[in-house]
Amino acid sequence: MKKVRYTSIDGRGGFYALLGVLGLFILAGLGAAYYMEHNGHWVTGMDNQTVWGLPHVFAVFLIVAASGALNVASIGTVFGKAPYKPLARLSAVLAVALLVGGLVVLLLDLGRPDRLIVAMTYYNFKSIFAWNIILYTGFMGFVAIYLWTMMDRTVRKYYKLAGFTAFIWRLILTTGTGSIFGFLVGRQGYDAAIMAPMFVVMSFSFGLAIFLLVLMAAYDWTGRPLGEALLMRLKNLLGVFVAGALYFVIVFHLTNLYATEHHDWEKFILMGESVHTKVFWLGQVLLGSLVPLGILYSKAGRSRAWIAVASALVILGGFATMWVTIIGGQSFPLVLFPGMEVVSSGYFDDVAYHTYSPSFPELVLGLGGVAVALIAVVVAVKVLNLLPSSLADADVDPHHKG
Amino acid sequence: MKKVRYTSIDGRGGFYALLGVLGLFILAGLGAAYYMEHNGHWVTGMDNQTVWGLPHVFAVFLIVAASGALNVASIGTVFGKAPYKPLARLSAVLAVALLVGGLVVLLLDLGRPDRLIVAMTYYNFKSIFAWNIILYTGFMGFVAIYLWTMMDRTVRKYYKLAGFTAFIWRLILTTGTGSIFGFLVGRQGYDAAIMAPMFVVMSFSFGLAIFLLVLMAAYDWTGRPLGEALLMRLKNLLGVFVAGALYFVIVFHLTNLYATEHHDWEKFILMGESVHTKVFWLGQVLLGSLVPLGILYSKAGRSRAWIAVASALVILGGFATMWVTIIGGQSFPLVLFPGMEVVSSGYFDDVAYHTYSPSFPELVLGLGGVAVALIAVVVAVKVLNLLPSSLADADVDPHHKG
Amino acid sequence: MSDPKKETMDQGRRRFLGAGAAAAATIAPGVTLMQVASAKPDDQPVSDKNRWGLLIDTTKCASGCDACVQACNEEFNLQPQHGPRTDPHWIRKVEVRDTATGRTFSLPMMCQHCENPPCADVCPTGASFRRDDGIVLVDRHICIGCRYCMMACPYKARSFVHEEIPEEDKNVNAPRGKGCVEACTLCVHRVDKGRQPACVEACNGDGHKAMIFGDLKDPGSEISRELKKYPSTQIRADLRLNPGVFYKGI
Amino acid sequence: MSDPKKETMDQGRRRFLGAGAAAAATIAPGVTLMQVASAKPDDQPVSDKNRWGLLIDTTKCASGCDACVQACNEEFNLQPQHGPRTDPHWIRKVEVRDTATGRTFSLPMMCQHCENPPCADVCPTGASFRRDDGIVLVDRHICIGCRYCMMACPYKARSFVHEEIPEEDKNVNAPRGKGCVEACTLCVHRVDKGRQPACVEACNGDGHKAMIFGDLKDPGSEISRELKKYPSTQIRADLRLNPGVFYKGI
Repeated sequence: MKKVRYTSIDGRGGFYALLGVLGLFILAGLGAAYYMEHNGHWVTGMDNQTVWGLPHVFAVFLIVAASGALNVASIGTVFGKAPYKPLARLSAVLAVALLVGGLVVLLLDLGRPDRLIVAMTYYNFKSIFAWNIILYTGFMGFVAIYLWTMMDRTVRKYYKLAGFTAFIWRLILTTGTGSIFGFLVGRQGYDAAIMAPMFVVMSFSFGLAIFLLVLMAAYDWTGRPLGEALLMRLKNLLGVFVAGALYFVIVFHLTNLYATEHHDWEKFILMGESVHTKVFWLGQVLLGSLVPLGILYSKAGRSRAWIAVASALVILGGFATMWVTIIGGQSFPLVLFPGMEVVSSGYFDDVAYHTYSPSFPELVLGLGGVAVALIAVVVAVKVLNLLPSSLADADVDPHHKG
Repeated sequence: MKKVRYTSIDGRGGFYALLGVLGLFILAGLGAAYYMEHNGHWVTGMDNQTVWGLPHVFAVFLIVAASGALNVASIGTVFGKAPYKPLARLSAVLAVALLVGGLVVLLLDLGRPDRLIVAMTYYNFKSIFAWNIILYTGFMGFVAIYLWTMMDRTVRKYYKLAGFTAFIWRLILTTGTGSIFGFLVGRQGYDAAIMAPMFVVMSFSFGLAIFLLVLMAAYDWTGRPLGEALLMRLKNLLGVFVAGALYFVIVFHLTNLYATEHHDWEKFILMGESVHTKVFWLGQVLLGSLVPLGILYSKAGRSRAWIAVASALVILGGFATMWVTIIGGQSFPLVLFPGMEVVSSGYFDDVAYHTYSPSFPELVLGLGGVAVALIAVVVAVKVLNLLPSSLADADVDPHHKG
Repeated sequence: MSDPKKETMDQGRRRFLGAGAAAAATIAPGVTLMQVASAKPDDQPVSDKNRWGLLIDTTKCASGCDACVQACNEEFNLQPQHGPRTDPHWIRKVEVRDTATGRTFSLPMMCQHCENPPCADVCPTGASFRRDDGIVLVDRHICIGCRYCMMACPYKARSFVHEEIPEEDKNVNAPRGKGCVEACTLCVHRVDKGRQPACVEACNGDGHKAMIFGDLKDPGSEISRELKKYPSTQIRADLRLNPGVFYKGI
Repeated sequence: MSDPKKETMDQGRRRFLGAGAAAAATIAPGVTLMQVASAKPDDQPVSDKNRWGLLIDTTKCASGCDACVQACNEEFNLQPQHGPRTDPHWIRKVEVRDTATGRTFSLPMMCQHCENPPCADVCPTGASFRRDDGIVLVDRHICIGCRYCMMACPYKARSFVHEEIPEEDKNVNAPRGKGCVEACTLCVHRVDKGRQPACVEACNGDGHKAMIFGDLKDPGSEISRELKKYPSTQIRADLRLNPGVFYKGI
């Protein structure tokens, strides 16, 4: 294996145009947040039945994908796979960028974002949410250190340790994110220990899909070589992760289907009239899982364009998954009286399901978070030596037969 | 890579002595089964509170380990890792042998083992148990075909397909085994979707530990070379699997600890006075997980003797896990009246927990099942060309630097 | 392959008596005419037009009284053999204390004859099944004794026959056999003759009158009218199994 | 870092009246002496010697009557603004039908003041908390409006303040503010003065007398004696949250 040379990208016109577009999205997102905060959340699609709306779909997706984006680095460092090592810097930066994007959305969607300092100083240690604040902060710190050990020869001896710590931390972090939902005892769609490992596997899938798209875009746009064998490795890995996530989804629903107490909930999600049923089957299962699997494991999987399509579909499926999990989970009314029906209620206990239509500002805020993540990556590859000048197969894999 | 040459082992005196000892265990097991069937189950430690006893602990452990033992073959075939390919034949044979051993115990512990034909002809397709009968039968069939494609050049073209089918089938099989418990809605210790993937990861761990011991014993006793690098790969993989299983155990208990409704159950398992608390902490967590992890990832992990110790501990931990899951799960009384206490009962509803002391015949039956599995492997390596004449690193790994 | 459920139902059907409601009334003292009227006429097949159920009033069920348990043991000749841990228990008395309020009450527990019985869901051979009229039974001829139903039942309502049943203890009211699982049959042999279950009869005969048997699908039956009028509870209602046994005063 | 819980409790303590039980009796018509006697004497600090709770008799709660809801809205000046989906609802009326028995009943739902409140478990800052005397509150000064408590509450008892509260609607009985979560306080401002919650007062004043307020830890209080004597239910008892609100006749 030749020594890998990392260089920053050239800042041509396209680069600044990209910065500009992303900047506009960020500005729009800030404006949307201000609008919602100023008026109060009644101007959004949210209400007292659906208290977490589209911004949470974006935020949780980005946070889950963040820890998954670090996997490429972890496979190199923790599991010692040489071909992944040159990708580690981009992987680490992308992970932090996605996390920041998600957290910005989460913060700006709070009822009182001005009380960030309260959230940082008052801790209820029984709250998995409070733990997550620590986990997010720690993730950024540990990944930054990890990146430092990759880039600075003087601290190279801590590289393994930093990589291992970041890997363990990211597993705990996504376990914490999944547990936000898994720990909710009162709702039919949550309250399941499987949510934590399911989110971990989903993070593998979403994070790698984003990484693949960013990697292909960066190498295509900067005209750097990107090896076929490396790409095949990554797309095969994506297939395994997508199948793994689908496995957890199947187990989750099958187990619910076995328990009579969950039949109403499953009927609502799997066979209901609400939009969530369509999003589940078309978005999460078909477009988000089966079609990408078909692409990745067929001959189409050898084409870069099709790998990009599969990655984009996995990301789409990720949003669908978060939609069904977060919005769908809230749409199903609380079961106050098992075995009985609420005939009438002063507060929507008697509906088949709660509806939620996202408002435009919520969408803009969510997209703003995506833009924050992307702009961070774009700036980072410009100012830091993150990308290997070449990812041609002969340059990354000691065993590659040219 | 040189071409791998598979040869059967020589049948010296030690071979027949081993056969004899295992045969005695099998005879004793059959005798124990006859004794229990003839007298009725009241002569065992089981009762109407603990209806699945030590035989189930053995049976479920063997069945779970069976599918895990196939993993070594799957890694070679499905994930294309060359160094694992020479191990595939032994892996497949061990998988079938363990399954047969487990099924024998399960069958002989039935109330009416004479009705095996009923179990094979009457199916309730809503029963995960009925599904498992199909899954077990199919597993043996698919693995046999898989083995055939490995050993017969004329059907070599179906090797990939057979390996992939067997891999998917084994995942479904262990999902089914875990779901036997996960689907039990009425008991505090079960009723959780996470049981299925937890059993899958545990199967990786138990199966590989048994494989490692069998491999090392076979190559040591027959004086064949077994490469250091190969062994390091396998022991590192074992470490990952043990850590993975521990992760699921932690998530399972943490989620329960968050839900007030599960506090009594968690208190019983984690801090109770029953034997299950000791078996959990000492057997499952300490000896079965932490100590092996310590061995495998420390300098001791480079020694064959210590790898053997770690593998043996993982197996011990596996039995502890099955004990806590199966016996512990039944020990905790059913919650008939949430929030109320049963003051007195005509049928043990008022106890803190149900006790169970295995009888000697139950132990003998369980060991008989282990002997069935082992004798099948021993005979197979004698009559079939299963073991490569050399597993020296240079012979198995194309990239190995001598 | 013959359908085991059908067989068992046919057996039940074949075993009816020529005499109808009047005969039942004389056999079962303390049974009101209303209750008898709600039982299945003998010449009708088992159908989902009925759902047999029980309503148990815990405020009338006397602590310490086990007349229902005695009657059940007698009806099916359930004899103690090697100790309570393995002896059959088709019905048992339970005393409960509400820890939040300090209130205590007493009740009999038995098979709750769920509409969605987990025992039948998990049974690999279909030996555990639910008759069209809601009675949950074990077909002892195809039970392989795997005991998965006992793992699945949330009420510990089932017993495994741990030992040989002496010839003299064998009973025509329900076939029983070593190595199989058994449970309360809601006295299906009586119900099919238009009679009350033995436990209900005993509770009435005893003067407590804490148990009402009847057809949950007949709006005019005493049990339906009581259920509609007064609050009642199904045990572990959160599992949504919709048991056919209801309790008042829990 | 000061302890927010302590602060709120101190505020509660400071707000007591000089007059005791007698004052409460005149303020709250229809309240019996027994009930007043069970309320906290004004000069005692909040302690875990009391646990305040409610007993709601659904057989007395009239379908269609929403006196309790009206009283609550008035007490806290909860004004409708942009529609029911986002308006605050601290208490609501619910009509329920038991699908198994056909029985119907009516009841008010509000914060159930759990002993193990999931809202407080999940709250990242500790803004949601349970006072020593069992009342579950939101400290609006450290609530960041994350709404995780609303995800966690099994009773949908909480409201998010979706809009600015007009100056003229602001109320001394509980501080409220845009972007924070709020819920039934069990009228802690009244309880701390030895009075009854507004909903209870209204229900009694209305003549239905379906609600009893009192100290669950005082065995002599009316609520404790009723609970010990008659069957009652906690909603979603299976979650083991041990709510302080009990219902009769569910």
